[in-house]
Amino acid sequence: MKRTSLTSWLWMIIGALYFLLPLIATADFSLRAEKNKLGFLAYERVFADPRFISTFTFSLYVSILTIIASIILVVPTAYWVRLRVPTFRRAFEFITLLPLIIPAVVLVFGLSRIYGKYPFQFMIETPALFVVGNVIFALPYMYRSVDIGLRAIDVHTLTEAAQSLGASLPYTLLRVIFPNITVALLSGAFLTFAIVMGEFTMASLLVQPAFGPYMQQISSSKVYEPSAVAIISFMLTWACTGAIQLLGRRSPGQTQVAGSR
Amino acid sequence: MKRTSLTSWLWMIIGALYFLLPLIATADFSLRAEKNKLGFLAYERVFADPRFISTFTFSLYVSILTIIASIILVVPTAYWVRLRVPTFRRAFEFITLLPLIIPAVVLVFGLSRIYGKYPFQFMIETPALFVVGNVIFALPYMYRSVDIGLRAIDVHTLTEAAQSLGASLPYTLLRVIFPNITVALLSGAFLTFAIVMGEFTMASLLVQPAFGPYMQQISSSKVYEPSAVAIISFMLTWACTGAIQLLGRRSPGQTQVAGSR
Amino acid sequence: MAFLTLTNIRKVFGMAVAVDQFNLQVERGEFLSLLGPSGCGKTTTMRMIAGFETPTAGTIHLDGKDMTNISPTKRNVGMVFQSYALFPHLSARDNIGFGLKIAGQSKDAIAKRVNEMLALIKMQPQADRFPHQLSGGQQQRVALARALAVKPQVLLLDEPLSALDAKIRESLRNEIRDIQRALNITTVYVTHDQEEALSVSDRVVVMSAGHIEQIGTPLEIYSQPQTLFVADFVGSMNFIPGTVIDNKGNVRCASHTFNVGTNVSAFSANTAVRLALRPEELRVYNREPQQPDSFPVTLNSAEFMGTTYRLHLAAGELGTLLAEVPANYARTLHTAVGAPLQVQLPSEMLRVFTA
Amino acid sequence: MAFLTLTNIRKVFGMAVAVDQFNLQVERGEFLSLLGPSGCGKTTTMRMIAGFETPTAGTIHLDGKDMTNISPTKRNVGMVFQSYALFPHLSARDNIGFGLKIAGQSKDAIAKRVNEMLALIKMQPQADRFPHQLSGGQQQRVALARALAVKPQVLLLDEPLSALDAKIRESLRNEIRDIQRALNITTVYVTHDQEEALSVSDRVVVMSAGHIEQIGTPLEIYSQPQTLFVADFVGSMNFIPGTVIDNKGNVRCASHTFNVGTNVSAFSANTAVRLALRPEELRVYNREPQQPDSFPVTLNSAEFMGTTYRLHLAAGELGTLLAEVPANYARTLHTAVGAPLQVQLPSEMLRVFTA
Repeated sequence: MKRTSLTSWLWMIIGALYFLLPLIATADFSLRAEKNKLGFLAYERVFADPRFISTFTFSLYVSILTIIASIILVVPTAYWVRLRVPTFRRAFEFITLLPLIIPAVVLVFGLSRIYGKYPFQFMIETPALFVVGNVIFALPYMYRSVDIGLRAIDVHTLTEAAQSLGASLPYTLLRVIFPNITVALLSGAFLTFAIVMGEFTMASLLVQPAFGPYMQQISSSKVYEPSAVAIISFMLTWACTGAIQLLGRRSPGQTQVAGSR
Repeated sequence: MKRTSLTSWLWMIIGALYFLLPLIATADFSLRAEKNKLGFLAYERVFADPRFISTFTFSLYVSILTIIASIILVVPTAYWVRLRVPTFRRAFEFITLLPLIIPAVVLVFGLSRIYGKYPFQFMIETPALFVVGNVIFALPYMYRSVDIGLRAIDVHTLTEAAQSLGASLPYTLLRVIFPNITVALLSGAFLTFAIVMGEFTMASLLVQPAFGPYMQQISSSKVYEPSAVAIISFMLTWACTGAIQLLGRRSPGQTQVAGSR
Repeated sequence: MAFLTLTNIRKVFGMAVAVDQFNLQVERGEFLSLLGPSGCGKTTTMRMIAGFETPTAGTIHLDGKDMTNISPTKRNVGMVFQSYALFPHLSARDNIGFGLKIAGQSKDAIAKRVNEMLALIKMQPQADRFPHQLSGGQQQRVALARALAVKPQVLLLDEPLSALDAKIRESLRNEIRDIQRALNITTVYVTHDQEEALSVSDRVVVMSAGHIEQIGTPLEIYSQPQTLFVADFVGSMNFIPGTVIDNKGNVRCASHTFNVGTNVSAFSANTAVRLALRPEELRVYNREPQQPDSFPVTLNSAEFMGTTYRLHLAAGELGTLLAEVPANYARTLHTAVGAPLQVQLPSEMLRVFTA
Repeated sequence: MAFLTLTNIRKVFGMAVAVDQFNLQVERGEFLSLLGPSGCGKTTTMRMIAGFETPTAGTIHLDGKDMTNISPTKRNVGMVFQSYALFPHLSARDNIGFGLKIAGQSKDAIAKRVNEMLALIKMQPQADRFPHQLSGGQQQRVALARALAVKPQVLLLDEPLSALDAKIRESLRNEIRDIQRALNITTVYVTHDQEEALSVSDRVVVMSAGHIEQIGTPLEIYSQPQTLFVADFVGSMNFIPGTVIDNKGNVRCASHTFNVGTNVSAFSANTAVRLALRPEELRVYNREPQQPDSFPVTLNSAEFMGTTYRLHLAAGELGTLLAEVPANYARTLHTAVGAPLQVQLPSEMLRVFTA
C-alpha cells in the first residue's frame, strides 16, 4: 500500500506542476516590472488604468445578465425535456453542444444579420446582442450543469410525488426542482462567468467595451501588465470556485457540484 | 397526451431555430457572392486560395498530434485516479477544469517563458509548443469524456476480475479498459478536433500558420468568403459527429457517447 | 358500485398493449394487491388509478365519480414510491406537511396533522432530520405519512419495500398493514413478491402480460390456482406432464397412472395435461416398508430451510420432483446424497391444467 | 493443516477495525459460507483471500503455501462478483477464455476448455452472445464459468445472487451447489441472506462487527445458536426477557415462571436473561380446552405464508409473540383479529442467553 500511495502522490504533483508552472511563471514575471526587484508596480499600473475598471465592470454586468438569461432559458427547458420528452434528450444535448462546434465568427455573422434589421436594430445599439451571443456560448456549460443537477435527483418520481400531493408543474419546478439543483446552478453560473469575462472574438467583432479585448490589447502593447491582469482575473475566478465549494458543502442533501460526477 | 407532445414539438422547433437561424443566415449570405444570384462563387474562391489548404492541413496535423498526446496522457491517469486514489478525483477534476479558467494569454505567456529557454527552445521553433498548449486547452473535454466513459463501466470490479484471472494492470488497461471506452475516446477526440481547428488566440500569439488566424484574417479583409469558410468548417465537424454516432451504434455493449449521460 | 371500480381498462403504448380487459372492484377499506412479474402491467394499472397515465379505453370510478380523465393533482389519491421520492431539501416534518401546505391549510392545522402523522409512524424524534439522514425504512415511513397526511381516498403503494433489506421488509410490511387497518383506508399495493402479496392482502390480483389471471384471497390464490401461470408464479410447484386416459379421472404420466378423481371430468380423453402438486404436498418415506401407491426415487440433494428441508428427488421418467418436509421429520429419513426414498402423490391434492 | 487456513487475521482501514481475531480452516472440497449483515467484515475477509486486500496482521495459507503477500494475479483463486463483472466487449466464449489466454494456452486448448465450461453451465447456444444480450442469471453463469475455466484452487463468490430475482436466485444457487459438488472445488461464499447460506453450505461462519460469532453446520447454526446475535440474525426468534430465580432452571418472566431445565445451570440466580424460542416452536391452541402450562393470548393479525400462517399474538406483559403454524392446522384455530387463543412454550425448546 505504501508504494501505491507514493506513486499516486507523484502523479498528483506532476499533474499539478503541469498546470501550475505556467501560472507561477506568469506570476513571477508580473512582479518584475521594476528592475532587479520583486514588486507590485505592474499591478499598481493596472488598477490605475481607468479602462481596466470600465471594461471589467462592463463584462461583469454582461455576465450577470447572461447568467440570469441562461437560467431562465435552460432550467425549465431541461426539466421539461427530462420529464416529458426524454427521447429527445440526446438530440437536445447535441443542440446545446453546437456552440462548441459552430465557430464564433459564424455565430456573430448570423446574429448580426438577423438582429441588425428592423425591428431588432436596437439589439446592435445596446449590449443586448452581446448578451444573446454569450448566452449561446455559455449554453453547453449551463445546460450540462443543470442536466447533471437534474440527474442527481429523480426528477420524474419527485414530480409525480408532488403532483399526487396536489402541486402543479410550475409550483413543482419552483418549490421542488430549483431548491435541489442550487449547487448545479452555481456551478453553471460560475463557468458562464469565466467564459463571459474572457470572451474576445465576439466582443471585438461587435465592438463592445469588454474585458477580453482590453486584455488582448494590453498584451500587445505592454510588457508586464498583461501578466498582472491575467493573475488578477485568475485570482478572481479562483475565489468564485472557492465560494461555490463552500456553499456546496453547506447545502443539505445536495452537495453535487456539476463537475463532480 | 396529444397536447403534451404538441407542446414539446413546439419547444423543439423553437430550440432548433434559435441555433439554426444564425447558421442559415450565414449559409444564405455565403451563397450571394454574385449579384442577384445564388451560387458557390465564394466557395470556389476559398478553395482556390492556397493559404486555405495550407492552414487547414497544418491545423489538421496539429489536431491529430494533440488527440494522440491527450489520449496517452489522459487515459492512464483517469484510470489510475479512479482505481487507486478515488479520494483525489474531485481535486483532479478541478485541475483539468483549470484551462477553462486560466485565460489563454496567461497560458501562452507561461509556456513560452518555460519552454523558450535552453534546452527547450526547439519547442518554440517547431509546432511542439502549439501542440502542448492545445493539449492543455482540450484537457477539460478529453478528461471529461474519458471519465464519463470509465464511469459507464465498473472499472474497479472489471480490474479485479481481470486480476483474479492473472492479468497485470497494463494488460487490463489495454485489453479491458480501452476497448470499452472507445466511444468516449472518439467523442473526446472529436471535441479536441473542433477546438484545435478553431483555436485563434494561441495560434496568433505563437505565430503559427493555423486555420483559426486564417479565418480571422479573411473575416476582416473579405466579404462573402468568411461565411463560406465558416460553413465549410461547420460541415466538416458535423460529418465527424455523424461518424461518431454511427460508430457508437455499432460498438457492442458500449453505446455511450460522452455527451449522453 | 364498489368504492373503486376499473371497467374494461385498456392501455396501449405505441404498438405495445400494456393492460387489456382489466375489470376490478375494490371495496372501501380493502387491502388489495396487484401481483405479477415485471412488465405484467401492474404498475401501469396503478399509474392509471393515480392519474399519471390516461387509459386508452375504459373508465375509472372512485366513490361513484368518474375519475378517468381527472388530473393527478385533483384526484386525492396518496402515492408511495419504491424510491421513497422524498423531497431532499425538506425535513421529514416539511415533507409530511407538503401536501397540506398546497391545500392552503393554516400553519396550526398543518403542525397538528403533521404531529399526528409523526406519531402514527413513531418518528417524532427524527422529525427534523433530512431524508439523507434517515435509513431507507425510515424514509419510506415518512413517505407513507406524507401520502396519508392529506387524507386521500385511496392509498397506492408501488413496490414500496423492494429497495429494503429482508428483515426491514418484513417488519415494515406489517407496519403498513397495521396502519392501513387502523385508518381503514382503501389500499392498492403493487408487488412482484408473492410472499409480500399473500401475507398482507385481503385480496390479490395476479396479472400476467397485461391481463388478470386470477382474483382471490391469498388462500384461494395459493391453494386453488385457476391457471397454469398462477400455479407456476405463486409458490413452488411440481408439474408432471401426462395424458387423460378415461373419464374416471385416470391420467397416465410416463409409466405411472394417477387417479385425480373428478377434477379431470372437464377434460376429454387423450387431452395432454399437466398435474401440479406443491412440494409440501408430496409424501416422502424411506424405501422400507413399501407404502401403497408410492414409487421409488433417489435423493439428489437436500437444502436446509430452517423449519423445513427441501428435497430434490430424481424420479426417473417423471424428472426431478421437489419435496418440502418438516425438519423434524427429515431427521427420520435417509438424507445422504443418493439415498433411496419413495414418494406418494396424494390424488386428492393433484391439480390438473391443460398443458 | 487444512487446505485453506486463515490465522489470526486482522484488517484495519484507517481507524476502523474491519476484521479481527479471524481464524478459519476450510477443508478441500468444502462449501463454506460467510454470513452476516453488511459491514460485518465478510467481504473484506474474502478480498483478503483473493489478494485484493493485504491483512494488517495474520497469515493466509493455501494448500500449505503462505499466500499472505502474494499478488492477486498469482494466487490461482477464482472470483465471482455480485455485479457479474463480465468484460462488456467480449462474447460469453471470449470471457470464459480470458484467463486461459493470459495463461498462454494454445488456441485449441482454450477452445476445448471453453466448450467444456459452456456445457457445464448449459449455455452452448448463447456462446457468442455479448453480456448485454444475456439475462442476469445467464451473465452470472458465464462469470462462474470464467472463474472456473482456469481451474482455480479456491472459488470465491461475493454475494453472487443479490442482483437477481427471487425465482432465479433459488434455481441458480442450486446450480452453483451442483457444479461445486461435481468439481469438488473448495468454495467460499459470501452472503447476507441467511436462507441462501443455510440451504447450500456445508458449514456457515456467522460474522458480526468484524469477528466470528459462530462456525457450524446449517443445522447447528439454526437450532443451537451460541450467541444472542446469531439467534437474532438467523431465522425469526421470539425473545422474552426474564430473571433466573434459582439453580433448578426456573426463570421468571413478568408474572410467568418457565422451567428451562439444566440449560440455565451456567447462570447464577438473579442473572438477567432472555429466553429465545422460534415461532414454529410455540404451540398455539384455541382458548378451550385449557392446556397445561399455557397462558392466554389474543390474535393481533395473521399473515398467510403459503405452507404456514404466521400469527402475531398479544401476550400481555410478555409483549408480542410470533408463532408459525402449518396452514392446515391454522384452519382449526380461531383466526379472526382479536380471537382468544392460548400458547404453550415447550420448556425443552427454550434457549437462554445473557440479556
